Amino acid sequence: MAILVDENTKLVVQGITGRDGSFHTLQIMEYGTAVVAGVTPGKGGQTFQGPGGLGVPIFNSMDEAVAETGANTSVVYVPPAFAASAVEEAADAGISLVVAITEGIPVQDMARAHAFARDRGARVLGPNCPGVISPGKAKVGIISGDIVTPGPVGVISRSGTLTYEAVMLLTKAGVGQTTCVGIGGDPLIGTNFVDVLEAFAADGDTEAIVMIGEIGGTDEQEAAEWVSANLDIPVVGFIAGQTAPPGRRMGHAGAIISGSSGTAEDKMKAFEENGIAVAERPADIVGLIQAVLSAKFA
Amino acid sequence: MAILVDENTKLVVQGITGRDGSFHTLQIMEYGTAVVAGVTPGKGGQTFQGPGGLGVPIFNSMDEAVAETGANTSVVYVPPAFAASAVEEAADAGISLVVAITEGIPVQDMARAHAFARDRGARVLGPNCPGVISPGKAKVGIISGDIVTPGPVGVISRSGTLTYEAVMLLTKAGVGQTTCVGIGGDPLIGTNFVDVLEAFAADGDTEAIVMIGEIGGTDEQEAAEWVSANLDIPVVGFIAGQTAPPGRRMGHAGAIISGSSGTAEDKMKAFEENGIAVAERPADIVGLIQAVLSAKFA
Amino acid sequence: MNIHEYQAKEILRANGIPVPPGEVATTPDEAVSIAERYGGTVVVKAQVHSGGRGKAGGVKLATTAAEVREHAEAILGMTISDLTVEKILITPAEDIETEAYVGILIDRKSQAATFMVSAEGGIDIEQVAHTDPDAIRKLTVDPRYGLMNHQAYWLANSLYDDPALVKQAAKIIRQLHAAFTSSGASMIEINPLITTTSGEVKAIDAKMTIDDSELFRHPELVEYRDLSAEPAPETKAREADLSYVKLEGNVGCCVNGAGLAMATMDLVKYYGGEPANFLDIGGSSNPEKVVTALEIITSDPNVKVILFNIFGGITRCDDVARGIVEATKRIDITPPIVIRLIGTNEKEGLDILEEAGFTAFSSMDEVVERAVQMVKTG
Amino acid sequence: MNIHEYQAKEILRANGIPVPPGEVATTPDEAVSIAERYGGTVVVKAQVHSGGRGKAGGVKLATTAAEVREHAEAILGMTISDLTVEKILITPAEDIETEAYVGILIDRKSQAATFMVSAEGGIDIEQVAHTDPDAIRKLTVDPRYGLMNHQAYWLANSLYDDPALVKQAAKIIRQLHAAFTSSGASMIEINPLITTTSGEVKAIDAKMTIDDSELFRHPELVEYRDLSAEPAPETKAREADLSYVKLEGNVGCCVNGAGLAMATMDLVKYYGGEPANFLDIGGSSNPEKVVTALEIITSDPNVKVILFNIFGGITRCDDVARGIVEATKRIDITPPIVIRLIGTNEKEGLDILEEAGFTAFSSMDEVVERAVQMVKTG
Repeated sequence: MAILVDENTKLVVQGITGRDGSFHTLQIMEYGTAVVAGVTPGKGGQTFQGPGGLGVPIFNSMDEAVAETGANTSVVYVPPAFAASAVEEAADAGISLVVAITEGIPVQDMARAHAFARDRGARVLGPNCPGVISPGKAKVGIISGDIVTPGPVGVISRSGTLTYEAVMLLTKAGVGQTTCVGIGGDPLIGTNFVDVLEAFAADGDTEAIVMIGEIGGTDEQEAAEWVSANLDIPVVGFIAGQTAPPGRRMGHAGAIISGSSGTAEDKMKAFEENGIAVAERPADIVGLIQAVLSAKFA
Repeated sequence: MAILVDENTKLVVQGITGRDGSFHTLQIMEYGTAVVAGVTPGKGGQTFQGPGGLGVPIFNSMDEAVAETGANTSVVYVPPAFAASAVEEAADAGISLVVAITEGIPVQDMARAHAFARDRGARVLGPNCPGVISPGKAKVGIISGDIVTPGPVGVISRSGTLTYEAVMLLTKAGVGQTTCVGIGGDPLIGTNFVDVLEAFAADGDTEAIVMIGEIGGTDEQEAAEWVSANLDIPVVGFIAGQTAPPGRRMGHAGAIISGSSGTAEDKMKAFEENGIAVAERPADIVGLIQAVLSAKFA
Repeated sequence: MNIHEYQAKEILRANGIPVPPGEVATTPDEAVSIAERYGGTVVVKAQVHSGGRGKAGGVKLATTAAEVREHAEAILGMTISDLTVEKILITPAEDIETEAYVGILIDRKSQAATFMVSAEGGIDIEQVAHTDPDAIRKLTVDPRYGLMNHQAYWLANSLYDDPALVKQAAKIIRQLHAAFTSSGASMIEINPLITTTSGEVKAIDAKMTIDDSELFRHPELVEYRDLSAEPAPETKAREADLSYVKLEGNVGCCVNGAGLAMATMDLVKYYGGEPANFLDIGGSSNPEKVVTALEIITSDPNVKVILFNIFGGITRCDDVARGIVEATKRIDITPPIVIRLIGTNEKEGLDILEEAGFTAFSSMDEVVERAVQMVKTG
Repeated sequence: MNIHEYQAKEILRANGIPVPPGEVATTPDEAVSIAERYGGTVVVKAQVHSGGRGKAGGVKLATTAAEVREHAEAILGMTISDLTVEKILITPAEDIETEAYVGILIDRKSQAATFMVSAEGGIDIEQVAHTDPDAIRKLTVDPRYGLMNHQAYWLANSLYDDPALVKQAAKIIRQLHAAFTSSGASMIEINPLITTTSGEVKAIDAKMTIDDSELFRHPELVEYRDLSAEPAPETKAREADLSYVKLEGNVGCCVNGAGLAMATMDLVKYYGGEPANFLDIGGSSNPEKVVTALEIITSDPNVKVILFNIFGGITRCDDVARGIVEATKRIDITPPIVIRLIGTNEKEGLDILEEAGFTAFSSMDEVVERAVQMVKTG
């Protein structure tokens, strides 16, 4: 099994004719994911040329795209000024998972979009996230299909390239993944660690979890407590930003130590106190995961 | 039994120190209803002098009033400019029934207040309504306690004085009431005919219902269809405004025939088609009710 | 409160909606000089609170000064739905390619502002809603979110295929929503919303109703009230906080409460009479209000009898009785007065009336039947 | 983007919040002339993006021109939290009766703007939140409803007992919310909000952060950016759309992705080195961006080695390789460069590097260990 995306994913790409949208649509289609529609206002009726001569119909609105194709998932490659509106449009059209890749969406825009998506019962992943991939099943977003392989480990991360690093190391070591989820580097994200942990807990096939956090906020601390109270699956954690100074934004809008809150030290402590093995370096993740997996099957 | 208000009603009067608020609080208390608190911003700490030396504590906010007294119902005698906000405050404080007497609240204010009350799970009666009285049990609003008497008939009306007329005639004829509900003359009201009919249907003691409508909107038509599909209790109806010209507002903001929609003729037709006996004059209500009651017990 | 087309257009313009220029004239001379300033073909439009101005001959194209004068003379002073035209709007004629309909109003059922748009313009929306509902796209604006961007596009997509037009229309729809909320409207209709041959989207006619309950927030809109479009007694009633609507009958009605007032009119008809008016003196009426009410009723020469139907609740019977007595002292009332007076402070009220020589009924049917009888017997 | 107190006050004033007057001086002469214009006692306040200005001696009362000059001379040029004071605000001293705290910021957990208010003003709110949470009243503003009137009163009720003060505070709280939303802020703090002996509520200090992602909507706020308060390399990075934060070490880091960039810094430390900076070249970096990144890194004289850690995803390895080669041609780079380059278009990238005489690692640990070693061995 897998979480969030799988063989049943029917994807609409919002902003399919843009530079990023068109590039990644090709990659997503090459990975074998069903891209059933694209949306770009004003370009309805055109066709997006996918790999191998596959054409994807383009619609003016999500409403039409969903009505015509029965899509259940969307991915947003829309510029920041319009991206929150695209998330709202997807939720309003009945999409159940909206993956928002766009970075730099105004926070107040996203506050409303998150509220609206909750009201509509839609899950938002991101924004400012690399998306999600269930190896061998479906890829929605920008995580490369080349570095993943099917297997028993679930991966959750606030970061893009750091996820690649961890996943590549796992794959090289022969440890495959059920699903790799990038939850995003923004302060207001639609799906947090606990949400994804819950999904992994309900997934029959995930036998261990890698959780990659970073400075800023207290999402990791809450996740650690949730793990300790609710989860039977072993978790290995890593926190980026141990050397980050307070009060400075480290790339991600959400990666900032405010006052004394949100330090890597705090988060690592919370992991340890709640039974989550902490990797000192990304490279240590592999050994720790192998240890918990073999302990499980010992 | 009774609906909406009864012996368990613990009432807060919003705007208790105003002219209308203080006058009607006395009447409500004289009827024996438990007024546990009053709210007037800036007058917190004072005491309202009720009849017989009974003092009612005044609070600055609904939040405090509910926390201190466990009130479950409020009645709003606040001027139009602030009344929608008072409804929102009551709903936010956990009040389950907010009776809004005020006339002339801006419609767009009420649209938001109704949405907020729905989100908070509070029922709003009104605005621009005379309130509700369960004879012998509780009175919340401005319906006179002198003209009602306990008995088996439920009364629902969009109008104030016309309700008095009908209820007085019933009482004079020896036909008592479970509860009399004025739903209000505004275009956007929180509780409509169907809502009250549902409550009467669930009330064990209501054996017949009087439904008094007027021109404007199609609430009566929908109620008629609902009665026909769902209600076992006999209903007698009356519609005011058969001689009203189209396009003119007849006192109530909601009493206006727009184009060809909302005429008395339409509503009376809907009543007849759905098995609701239509009274030609207010005075005919009594005979029709007596007929359905005696048929029931024949 | 209904406002005129030219006023509604001022509000739309202030909210950024493209509306062609226009100026109001009250004389043919003014009309000609405005038209000459614009040059080219102009439209001369009657400014009255009524639909169907076109069919009534109140909207005319004019290409020459002589035509402008001719139409202005014909339209100024003409009667449309009982209203006399006192103002005309002169506006340059547009090069119309298509006509659409865009409206927003407070919808009772969804308890929120609701858009109705249709690619078929110049229509009677209510008519189309009945005969061809699929030609209308409807959207309720959730008051929690306001009008969302994608919703404006969803509406605009139903009007046009050309993306450039859709974009303009979506913007106009957002601006219309802003105009609606910021001016406390209960209805705004752009009909038609046109596209020009050069690809612009514009509002060339507009109707607008302001929620009376919002006027306290908008002193600038109160100025828009056209007293010449309102009969003098209604102005007087409004200023005294009474609800009054003139009708065609001869039984003058004075009632407390809107529902009871309507039921009283209906009962007049039931007993074979014709009500002369709707009049609700409201809840907490004082004697002075009753005096004003009687002044208004007696200003109608058709009134043959004056019928009071008072069921005291908040209204106190003694206040009403005092008002009646006071009015008979102050003004010369020719028609006979019949009174029904029960409820709060009933005894005190009856005493006051008795002392002034009036008697009162306690039943609504009795008093109404008596009033009708008095008209019939003269 | 942090803005200065005097700028935040301009925004608050524009939203109707009572804020005492004030003018900015950059020289003692200016300060004296402003103070003389106000007359009476004034406050001289350092304008730097830092808390704790009072404790650092950056806020002084002055009653005479000589005192104003003395304080202005002392404060201008002083260093507070590594920032040099280049501007001072001169503002009339207020007659303070009480001090309260009112702040609003985007809260991650509730995913919405959240107010925090406290009757204890002049405080460090974070500190109080830890030690005495009951002294703070918190309210999350539901983005669906905005700040409701009763909520503003609920907050204000916790600040004052006097109804007249509560009313003023509730209004200020509503205005603060309007300022927050209309300027795209992520944080505004009024600390303290004072009451004067004459019963007025006023904001006498303010801190404000604008959401960088909102700046495209607010060109007028972009003008508020104080380039003198930002190190030149950070300005350059921002303009090139790079994220750069200078640190104290000597291993210059150039990484794609914020998480990987932080992890790289951490790994430098793990292997016994000290990172010289955080630098994220972002997703779709082109060669030109890499050149700028190298210019920025080499402008730091502490840097002894330059470490590239690139995991190509959206970023293409060949683009980065081209940028490195281009930079070595255009600028004089003294520190040695060590490179890790894997992922999208890895082969093409490695070929370009090889041709230019570079070799690359494929493991992050290897490249970091090597970089640290190079620093140590000099």
